[in-house]
Amino acid sequence: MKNKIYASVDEIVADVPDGASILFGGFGGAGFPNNLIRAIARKGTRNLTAISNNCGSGENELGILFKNKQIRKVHASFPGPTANYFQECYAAGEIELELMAQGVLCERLRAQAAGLPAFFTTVGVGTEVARGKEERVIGGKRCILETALGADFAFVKAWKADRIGNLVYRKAARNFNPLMAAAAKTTIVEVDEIVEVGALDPEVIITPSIFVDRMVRVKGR
Amino acid sequence: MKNKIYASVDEIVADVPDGASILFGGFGGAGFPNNLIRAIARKGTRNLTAISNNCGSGENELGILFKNKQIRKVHASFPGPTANYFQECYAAGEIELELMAQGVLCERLRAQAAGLPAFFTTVGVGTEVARGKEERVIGGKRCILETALGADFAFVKAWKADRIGNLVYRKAARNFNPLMAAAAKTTIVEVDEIVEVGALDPEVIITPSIFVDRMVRVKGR
Amino acid sequence: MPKERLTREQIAERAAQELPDGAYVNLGFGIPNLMSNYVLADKTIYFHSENGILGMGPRAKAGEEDYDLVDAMKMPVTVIPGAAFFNQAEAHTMTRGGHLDVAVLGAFQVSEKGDIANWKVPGAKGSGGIGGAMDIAVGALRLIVCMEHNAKDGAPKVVKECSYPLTAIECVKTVITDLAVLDVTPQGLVLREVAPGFTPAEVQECTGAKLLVRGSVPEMKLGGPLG
Amino acid sequence: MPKERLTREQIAERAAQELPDGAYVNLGFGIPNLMSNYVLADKTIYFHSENGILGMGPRAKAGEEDYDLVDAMKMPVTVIPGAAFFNQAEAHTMTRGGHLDVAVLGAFQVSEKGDIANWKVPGAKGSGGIGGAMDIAVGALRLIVCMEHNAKDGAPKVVKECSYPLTAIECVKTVITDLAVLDVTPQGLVLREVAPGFTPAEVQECTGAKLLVRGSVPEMKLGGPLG
Repeated sequence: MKNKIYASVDEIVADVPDGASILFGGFGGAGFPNNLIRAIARKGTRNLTAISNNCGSGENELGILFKNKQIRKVHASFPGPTANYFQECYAAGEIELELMAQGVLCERLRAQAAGLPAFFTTVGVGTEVARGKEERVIGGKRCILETALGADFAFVKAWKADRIGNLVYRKAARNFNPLMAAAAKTTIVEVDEIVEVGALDPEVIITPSIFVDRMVRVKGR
Repeated sequence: MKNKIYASVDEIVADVPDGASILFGGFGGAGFPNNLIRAIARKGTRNLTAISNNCGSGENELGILFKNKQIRKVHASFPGPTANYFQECYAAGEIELELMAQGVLCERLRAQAAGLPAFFTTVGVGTEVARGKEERVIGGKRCILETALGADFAFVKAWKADRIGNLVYRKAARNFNPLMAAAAKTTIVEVDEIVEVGALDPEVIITPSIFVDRMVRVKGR
Repeated sequence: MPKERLTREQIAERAAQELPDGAYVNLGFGIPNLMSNYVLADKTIYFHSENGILGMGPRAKAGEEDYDLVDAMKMPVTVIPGAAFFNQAEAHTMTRGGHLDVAVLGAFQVSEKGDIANWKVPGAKGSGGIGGAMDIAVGALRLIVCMEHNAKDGAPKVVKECSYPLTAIECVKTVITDLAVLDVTPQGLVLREVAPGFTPAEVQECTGAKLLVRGSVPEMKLGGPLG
Repeated sequence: MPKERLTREQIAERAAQELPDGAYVNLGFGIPNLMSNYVLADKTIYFHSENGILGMGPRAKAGEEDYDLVDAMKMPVTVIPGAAFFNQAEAHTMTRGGHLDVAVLGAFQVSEKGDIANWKVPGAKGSGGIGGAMDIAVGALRLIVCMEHNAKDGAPKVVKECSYPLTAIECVKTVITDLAVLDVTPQGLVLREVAPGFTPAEVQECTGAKLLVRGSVPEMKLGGPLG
């Protein structure tokens, strides 16, 4: 059977090409795939499109990739005031940014995962984010049309995986990770612990193995 | 604090009025809120709109409500060849039926739960169910527009609840229940066991208490 | 000895050969449901059920049934190590979203463009029912249809255009019948294999659409557990 | 003695009185985030965080921080018995889908129609950021805004039309400031309460929209834990 387990973070991202789009899990410092991010930083992959709620904090999280000028385009909800490397690139006009509501980001990812090309939402109606978007009234409510958003890769941080790729997360480190795991062509997971098949209760698995392509065990955040 | 726990199934459905719309959890014999259904049968509530994947098997599950002529309109995916009371009513023209793909039923419920008035899907394109629906090409794919579907009440079968209404289900009896719990104005749950608050691990709760309005402990399927 | 078409079991056996090791697979009603008996022991297949199971095992033994653990046909089943339970919307995220490696459905008709009709017989009594077939047909990365090559009255079930109500359009990749293995290609239906003893011409005669024959067409190889 | 406007803590205290026992509540950045300190002991409130927590408790004590358990402001928090974790899409199913009984946000401006502007200062440097505010504002069953009545330069923040970039339209139900409690009604802004010592006329003078005064307007009642 196909082995999904890789020996190192450098190996697991070795084929991520320049120009790739990547979904990055994580929110508010929890659940970021920091080891995978640092591997991409070492590898020096360029012209990346990043989909992530935040844009790093100093060199942490996505910060190092902005510092290294590896990211060209960003879809985010809250880049963040401490994302100084992102803000520098943005101010210099080096980065294309699509800003969207956090729940809209979630739903666009889920729409991609679930094979739904587009949806109408009341969120954003009458605001800047509605500019250029189709608007209509459905059931008496003004709505705008949003489209699915996926990527070539997802970088996911999980707590435990079994050897076939079933995942569980820890507390609020779950956040975007299960959504992104399901919305990419190739899903790459860094995980604290890999257990035997059957060691995870089928009732508590959050990301079933069907969504996971590759895993690597890491130590430390 | 508001008490969500009722003493009997008859009390918990006492205010369900004639003409109400009800979401019924359950699939393939598992996870049907049979005790709540029988309470509605005893109460004799009429002109109901039922949203359910199946339409009963003999007198079981929704069957008794069709036998009693309590249901006027149905939104279903697979009424089923053993749903003889439904089929009799349907043949007699006593029931209005909207048939849809199972995954579309799921998504329409979820859209209601998530406050998304409508979505585009590739499912049903070129088939009978596309009739009269808006069609367009998105990202090179032909899609049709489907709208959110909710109801006044959801009748849900869970395995364990804590006293504030966090729910877990058992194996494949989960099915539509979590979707329906989140898509109704008033969610009524029959449950095998009610445990103290804190007895359920926050990591394994499937339906958080915010979606649950009323619960009753039942014995037997 | 008159040539014999494959049995339903043999169609299932041949179809099971199409499942790659480690694949995530949904099997529909009818012949597809027999396939799990023919998966060779050196393969692990993760069977998906649209009611919220990944990693279904065999049917439950008599006396060991758990009626909270049923498949999409209401039959009590088991799970294998590594299984997961989830809600029905997530089950269809897997079908519709392009996550199933293979789905296998039965059908009344398949057209040369890969349209499938499998949910409703024209003029049949009753409400009919769609179930998960539309979602599965549209979303599976590879959709295989298993069916008899001809209806009981002899009418071809592989046709130029479906006359039965459609389940989904342009989605079938391969058709496995009691006479042939056919691949749907942009050029049309390619005859990949024939049932033992049958010729391409004989298969064409039983088919309602033009079959493309590229070189010599091998016979299906059978002889698995029940062969 | 000169009349004093409410402190930020006192605005939070007054706002906490609006939370009914058993309510599911999201508190935004700024003044709203102070409210949990003022919930009376006889009430249970289930605090929601858009990163996937229901049943948040107080901030974690020093030395007991768990950086996998943070709130939407990145601060380590705790959970109360009955808490649940879920993914971010489900967290926003709760916000957008009309499941939160109350949400409380800070704002730069609120209009008399209930429009809210709270995510971007016109002309500010940097990318700005939306976060969860748009989803929460649109979806909460009852949206309360807590803010100072006037900006630092004295400009009214309760206005006829927002001049700041909007977060959402026609969604604010109540505004609680250091001068007043206002309800957004189809007829316009109703002055429900004034800060102790202030008159309706004085509040009107500090407000950029017409306030409706129905009978005598009581003073806010304060004096909670920090009162």
